[in-house]
Amino acid sequence: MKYVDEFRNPEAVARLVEAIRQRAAALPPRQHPWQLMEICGGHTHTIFRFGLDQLLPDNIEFIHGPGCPVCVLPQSVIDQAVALAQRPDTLLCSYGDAMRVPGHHGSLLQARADGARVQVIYSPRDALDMARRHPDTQVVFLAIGFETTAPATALAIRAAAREGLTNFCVLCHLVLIEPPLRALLADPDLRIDGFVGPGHVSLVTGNAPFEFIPAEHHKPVVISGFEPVDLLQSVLLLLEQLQQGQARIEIQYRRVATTQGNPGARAPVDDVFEPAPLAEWRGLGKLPRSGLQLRPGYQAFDATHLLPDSPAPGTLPTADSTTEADPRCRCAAVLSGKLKPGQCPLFGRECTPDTPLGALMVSSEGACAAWYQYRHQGPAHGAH
Amino acid sequence: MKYVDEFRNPEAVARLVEAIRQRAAALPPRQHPWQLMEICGGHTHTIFRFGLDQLLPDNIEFIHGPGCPVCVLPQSVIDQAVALAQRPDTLLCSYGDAMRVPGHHGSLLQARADGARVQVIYSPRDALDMARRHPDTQVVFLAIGFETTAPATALAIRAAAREGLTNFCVLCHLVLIEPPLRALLADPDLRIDGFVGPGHVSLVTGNAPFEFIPAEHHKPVVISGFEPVDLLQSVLLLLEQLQQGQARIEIQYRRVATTQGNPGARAPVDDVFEPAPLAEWRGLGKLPRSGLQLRPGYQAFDATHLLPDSPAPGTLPTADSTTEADPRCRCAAVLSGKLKPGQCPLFGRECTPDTPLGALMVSSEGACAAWYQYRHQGPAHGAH
Amino acid sequence: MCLAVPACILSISDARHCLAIADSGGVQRQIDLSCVTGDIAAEDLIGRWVLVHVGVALAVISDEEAQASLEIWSQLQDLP
Amino acid sequence: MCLAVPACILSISDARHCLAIADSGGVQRQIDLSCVTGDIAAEDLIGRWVLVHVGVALAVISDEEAQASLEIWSQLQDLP
Amino acid sequence: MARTERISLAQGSGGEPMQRLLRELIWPVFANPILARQEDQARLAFELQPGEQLAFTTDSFVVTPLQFPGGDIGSLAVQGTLNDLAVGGAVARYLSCGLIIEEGLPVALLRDLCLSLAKTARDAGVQVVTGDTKVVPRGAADGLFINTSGLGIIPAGINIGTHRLAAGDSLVVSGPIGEHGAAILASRQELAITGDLRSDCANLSPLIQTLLPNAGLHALRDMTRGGLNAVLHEFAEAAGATAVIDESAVPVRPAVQGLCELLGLDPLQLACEGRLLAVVAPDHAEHLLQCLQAHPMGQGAAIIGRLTPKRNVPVILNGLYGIERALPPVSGELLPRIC
Amino acid sequence: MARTERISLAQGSGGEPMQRLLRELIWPVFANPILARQEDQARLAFELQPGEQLAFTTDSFVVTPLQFPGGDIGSLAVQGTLNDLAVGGAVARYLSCGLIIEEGLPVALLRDLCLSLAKTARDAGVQVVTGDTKVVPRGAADGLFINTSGLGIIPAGINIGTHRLAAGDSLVVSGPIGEHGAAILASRQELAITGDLRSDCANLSPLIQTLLPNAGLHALRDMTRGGLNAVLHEFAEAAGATAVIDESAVPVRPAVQGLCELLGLDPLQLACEGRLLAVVAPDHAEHLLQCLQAHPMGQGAAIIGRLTPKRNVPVILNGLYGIERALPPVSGELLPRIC
Ligand code: SF4
Ligand code: SF4
Ligand SMILES: [Mg+2]
Ligand SMILES: [Mg+2]
Ligand SMILES: [Mg+2]
Ligand SMILES: [Mg+2]
Ligand SMILES: [Mg+2]
Ligand SMILES: [Mg+2]
Ligand SMILES: [Mg+2]
Ligand SMILES: [Mg+2]
Ligand SMILES: [Mg+2]
Ligand SMILES: [Mg+2]
Repeated sequence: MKYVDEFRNPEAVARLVEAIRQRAAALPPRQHPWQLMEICGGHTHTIFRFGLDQLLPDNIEFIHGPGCPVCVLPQSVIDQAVALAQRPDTLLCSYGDAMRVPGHHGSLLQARADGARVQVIYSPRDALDMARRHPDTQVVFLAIGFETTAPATALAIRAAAREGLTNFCVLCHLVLIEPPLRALLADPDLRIDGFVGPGHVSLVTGNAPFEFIPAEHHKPVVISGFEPVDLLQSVLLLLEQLQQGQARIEIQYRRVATTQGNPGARAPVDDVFEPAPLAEWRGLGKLPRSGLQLRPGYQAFDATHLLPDSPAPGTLPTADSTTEADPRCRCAAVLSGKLKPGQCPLFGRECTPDTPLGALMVSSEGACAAWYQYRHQGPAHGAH
Repeated sequence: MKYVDEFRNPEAVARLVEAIRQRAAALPPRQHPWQLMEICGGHTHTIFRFGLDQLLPDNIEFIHGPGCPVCVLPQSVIDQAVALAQRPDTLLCSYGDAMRVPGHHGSLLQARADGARVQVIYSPRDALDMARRHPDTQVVFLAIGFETTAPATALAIRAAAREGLTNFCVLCHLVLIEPPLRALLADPDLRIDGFVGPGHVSLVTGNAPFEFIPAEHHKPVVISGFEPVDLLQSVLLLLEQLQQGQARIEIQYRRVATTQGNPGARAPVDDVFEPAPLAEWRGLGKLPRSGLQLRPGYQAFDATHLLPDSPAPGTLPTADSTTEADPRCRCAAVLSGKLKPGQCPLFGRECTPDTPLGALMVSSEGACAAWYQYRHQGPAHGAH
Repeated sequence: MCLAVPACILSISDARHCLAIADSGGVQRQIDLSCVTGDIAAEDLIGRWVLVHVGVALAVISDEEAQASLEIWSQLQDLP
Repeated sequence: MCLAVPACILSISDARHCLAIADSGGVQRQIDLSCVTGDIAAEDLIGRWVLVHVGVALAVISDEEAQASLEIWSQLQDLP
Repeated sequence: MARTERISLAQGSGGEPMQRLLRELIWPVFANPILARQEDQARLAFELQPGEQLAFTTDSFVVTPLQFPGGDIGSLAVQGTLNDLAVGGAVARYLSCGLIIEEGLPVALLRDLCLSLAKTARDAGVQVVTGDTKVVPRGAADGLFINTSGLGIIPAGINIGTHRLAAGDSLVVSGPIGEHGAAILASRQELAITGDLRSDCANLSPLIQTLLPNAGLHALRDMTRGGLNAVLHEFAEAAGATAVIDESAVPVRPAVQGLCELLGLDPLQLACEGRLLAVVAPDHAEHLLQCLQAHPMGQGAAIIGRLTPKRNVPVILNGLYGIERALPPVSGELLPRIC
Repeated sequence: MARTERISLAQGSGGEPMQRLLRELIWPVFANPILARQEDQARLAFELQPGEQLAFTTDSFVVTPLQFPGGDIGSLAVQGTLNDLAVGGAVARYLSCGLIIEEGLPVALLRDLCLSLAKTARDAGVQVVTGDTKVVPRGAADGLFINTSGLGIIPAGINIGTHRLAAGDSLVVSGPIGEHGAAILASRQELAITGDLRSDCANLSPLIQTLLPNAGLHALRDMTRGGLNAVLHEFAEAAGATAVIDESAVPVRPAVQGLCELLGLDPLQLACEGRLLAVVAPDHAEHLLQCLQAHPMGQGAAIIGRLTPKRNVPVILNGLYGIERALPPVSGELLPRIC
């Protein structure tokens, strides 16, 4: 596929790896490796799928960040989605990613097995089509995602408003990338040296959400594409900045991302949504102004009205929050690069992709899930 | 079964047949046989099932009357039921009998095969239970029947009103026995000599609907039970009256029927229903005051409100009436005893129980259907 | 029309709504007694036979009348 | 997060709602162009490549930048 | 979480959850060395002696409810297929088992039904040697459907079938009719009927083995959908004859008759799952009846009529009062009547 | 009335409407003298030579939609079962056919699907000798389910199976993978995807017949649910070995890859219905590959890896850049991803 195959070219990869090796060797020597956090789960996926971490020299290490909207989905949102799906007249539409995420009373997959109506869709527009085709069914779209995914949701809501569709609404858990990064970087023990920035968020937002990283924490950021060549180029660019003691935002993913982002994608979002005072994150707790909520003019599309104990309109669901299901969970330490997934006492034992206990085991993009699937299949095979 | 087996006793039947033979022989001689009309399809069923007509002497003949609520159901009511069943949120509950009756666009069975929601029930209470169990579904009960069946419908509607059930309503085609009998007897050519009265209507109504027969037409009526012994006793009683030139109402079915009927069964009907100005009958056309409609206080339970071109509240459905689907149909002549079913040119050819064209082929209680099933299986086997 | 079957009242299942369990030839179903409790209390119908149509008892069966009916034919042999 | 794929615009399927048919590696799906038609008319995107996420085109791919990106590694052999 | 453990679509995916379902539930239940090889096909070291024939049959079972008085879909799925082998004179040897499971079926129920299937097979001395398990989404099936196919051997010298039917033959049923159909109807929630109704479902092979030596035996059929009525029509048509039945000779249990009176149905149309109709030369009928009645499964057997030269209808009922009437074929779904 | 003629529940009742369905639609389509006897079981004058084994298999087919690019449920129901016989080295002879039809299925569609089934069987030289037809109410099935069971003969001397798998064996696929799964996914309305996607479904027997003479052939498997991934795990486990696959050697057509990129799926998990994995002694692998490539159905064949002595995981993928990673087993239903 164009713009894919070229960026997987083994020769390019080999040369980049060699360049990284040389550049890494030129870095000042120190005891622990240089840690680069890929913020986005998509990058984590590429790293594991192609084994990029194993191509890096010993003194360079990837740390897997919080940027997977599924991993950070709190149980309370799943609980609400399950409750809505169980309503007899309601069809809950969800991205496939959210189907396995466990709430307090099981996942959407389990709810469907128990009789709730749940439909996996690819695009918010597919949920809209469901509502159009089944006027007697209340269609609820479980809208999750970061800034990249918000425009599609906003466009669907605007289309529903334009058509006067009354049987379509949205259970909204759209979140923003900057607040969790700020929370992470506030940790005084954080050892991360540089950041691989999420290219698909950036092409919408531009550099804005990441500017505080060099500005306030003096760490470099490279906005990266998702193919191996992209990622390795980004690593190379980060190493260059580190070697030169620089800390600025660079864009590797220039074929789509710009400093300013895409205002055409932000416009529908700004029209339909406003920042929510608080949003809950699995593994991170509640973060102020970290989510989006429907503006007053779009309240009619808020699915929380259908819930029995509906919260005040316009607030993100926060009831009955548990940020971590199990106190032994070491997600926070893994997230901040202090522990490898396999070093969590639950890893591969109680916590597996089929029975995830922590946020990072939930989606195949989560650091622990990726580690489990590509490196191990359970503790019997040892920690590495 | 008690009150059933005794009344099928072969010895009793043999003695009754012999007594009838003797009594018939004593009747004044005449060219055509003495014709006794059993008003009720239930009697027709017993006659054919046990072959009672073949036990009668040659000068006594049964004529099969109009008393089958399914046979007389007009196509327009089926059309309405089908339209309601096709609504996505609606479940239509019907007695099994009405499932095969063809409307203009097929039967309820066909509608169900095409995707409409239809449930066969045994009692109106079962329809009510459906509404209770499925609060998100609009349950429509297709209420057909004569005076016998009206009380159960009335009780269900009263229960729904008491409980405040808003998802239960009734498509009502309850009809009365007297108007079609009056229409029949108004025919100056009618040759019928006496009537076997419908015991299960009578036990509700008492003698009232039949009093005009001896009074205005000087023909005897015997209210009869439904087992062979009942029917043959009734024939014997009719022959006695005929022999003696009498014409009065007698009750053979005294174990349940009385002159006054059951006021306890009429009370809920009077509470919920009132006579409708007009009702339509398949094969008989529109007859004044021949049906029941909901009283103003129970309008909320009228399913016709759900129909797109809902008629004025409280009128029986009469739109788009066709009293006979095919002009060649000879139902009227069969009903009045002028023709045997097999003499209709459509019988067993175009008109069969699977593809009924006339009213009398619709239900297994109809004269033509009974004739077809028990005597023939198509024209290939000849007319007898 | 109006298929109705004799059934023997076994018990009152819901006194408030006048519902009973009745047996017809070995099968049981809930039926509504409210049309036949004008002159007789529901409990007093236990053990009595009623005639049931679409789940509603429409008459209490008179055993005397039934026997009388059955006696007619036994007298018939004396017929002339 | 945010799986996005390059797709080539084949045709405009619904001009009023800014919908187009796009091809990704031989499979076609309807996508929404309304986020990328600020500077360019929908019809002018036919034959161009966009990046699609959950059915919405979020960026027009700059082929020049892509080529530039790819040239970096061919220059790498000259690296010290 | 006190969720009922339920079957998920994942368990039909071909992956690990499905392997686990097979390993933990399906294979242990059916345990035998042929199945244990986990190949795509059972490999049977079959031997056929000269004159022996292989009998092969299939049936899908779609009964609702899945468990009913007297049996369940698991036992029925074995009995029905064994009966289809047995009525051809075959000795059953091997079964296949294809499960189509609706997402959401409680795992405990599935296990019970599979155990019932396996036990019924074991009791009959047959092995389930090959199988298939599919899971379909909620609403795409009705709990569980089971297909079984059966393999058996028809010994040399056995020659029964519709080709041997002849006018004059006697018609014998092995017991009271309609009990499976009545039990199923009553079990359906919407009719809310209870009573002394039990399915007659049974493996007829042991009974049939006692009948095969009868030289006058012409044909056997288990009466399933459409009941006695359907088999009479099938046999009459195959023989080019008319079946004449003495209505009062047909055994019907009181509760079945009661249900039929209540709902306006005809017991002759109700399904059986453990009754057969035997057609036998008239001079061998008494002996066949005695054989049937001597067996626990045939105690209620009765001679109910005979095949006669073809008349104007295929089946005639001779009623209580000696009047003959046509018995029309079953014309569709069984619908309760109110009139 | 311009109604589409649709299947009604009456046609599953055992009565006249069902007889008519069988007489007018089912039997003519499958016409053969064994089925024409209309007994409850097929009677097969089977002969087994010494050393021959009988192969017996069953599969239910529940594919949605019923017709898809490249095939339909009817052709698939034959191909799937024939493939399960063929991978054991058997020559297929007879099929059973159990239909479970949802009330409301258009009769014309049912006829087309049955014709397709019958044609596929005829083209493969097998007869459908016994069958069963059930109709279930609307909402109790998903249009049509078909079960087929198959009978075949494994010639003397054929000995392939998982018992012969050994570390060192080469792994060979017969063509590009995942095409059936991709075509089915794309056909589903809710994803609204079109493209150059056709099911690979095919009867593999002719291809397999050309492979059986290869003395190094150890085992064959058609890759169905769970795709190549599932068969690799099954074989690795059965062999007590680890399968090591060269990721870039696995043939995947561009449109299948495109669909996978779009939906975040892995082609190794997508079902095939006309591809096989062959396991062969390494010194016979080249010859097997040539045999495959010489046959029209095996033109895209490729050696994709080998069995190695057991390592810490059952299946290892050797990636584009020479990095090994575990290939986890399919963990459930295929769900499209957005992240
Ligand atoms: S193994 Fe589970 S609990 Fe432990 S860090 Fe990973 S996701 Fe969290
Ligand atoms: S055969 Fe049909 S059309 Fe003729 S009289 Fe009878 S019901 Fe009417
Ligand atoms: Mg069979
Ligand atoms: Mg059978
Ligand atoms: Mg059978
Ligand atoms: Mg299988
Ligand atoms: Mg269901
Ligand atoms: Mg198989
Ligand atoms: Mg298979
Ligand atoms: Mg297979
Ligand atoms: Mg069958
Ligand atoms: Mg369906």
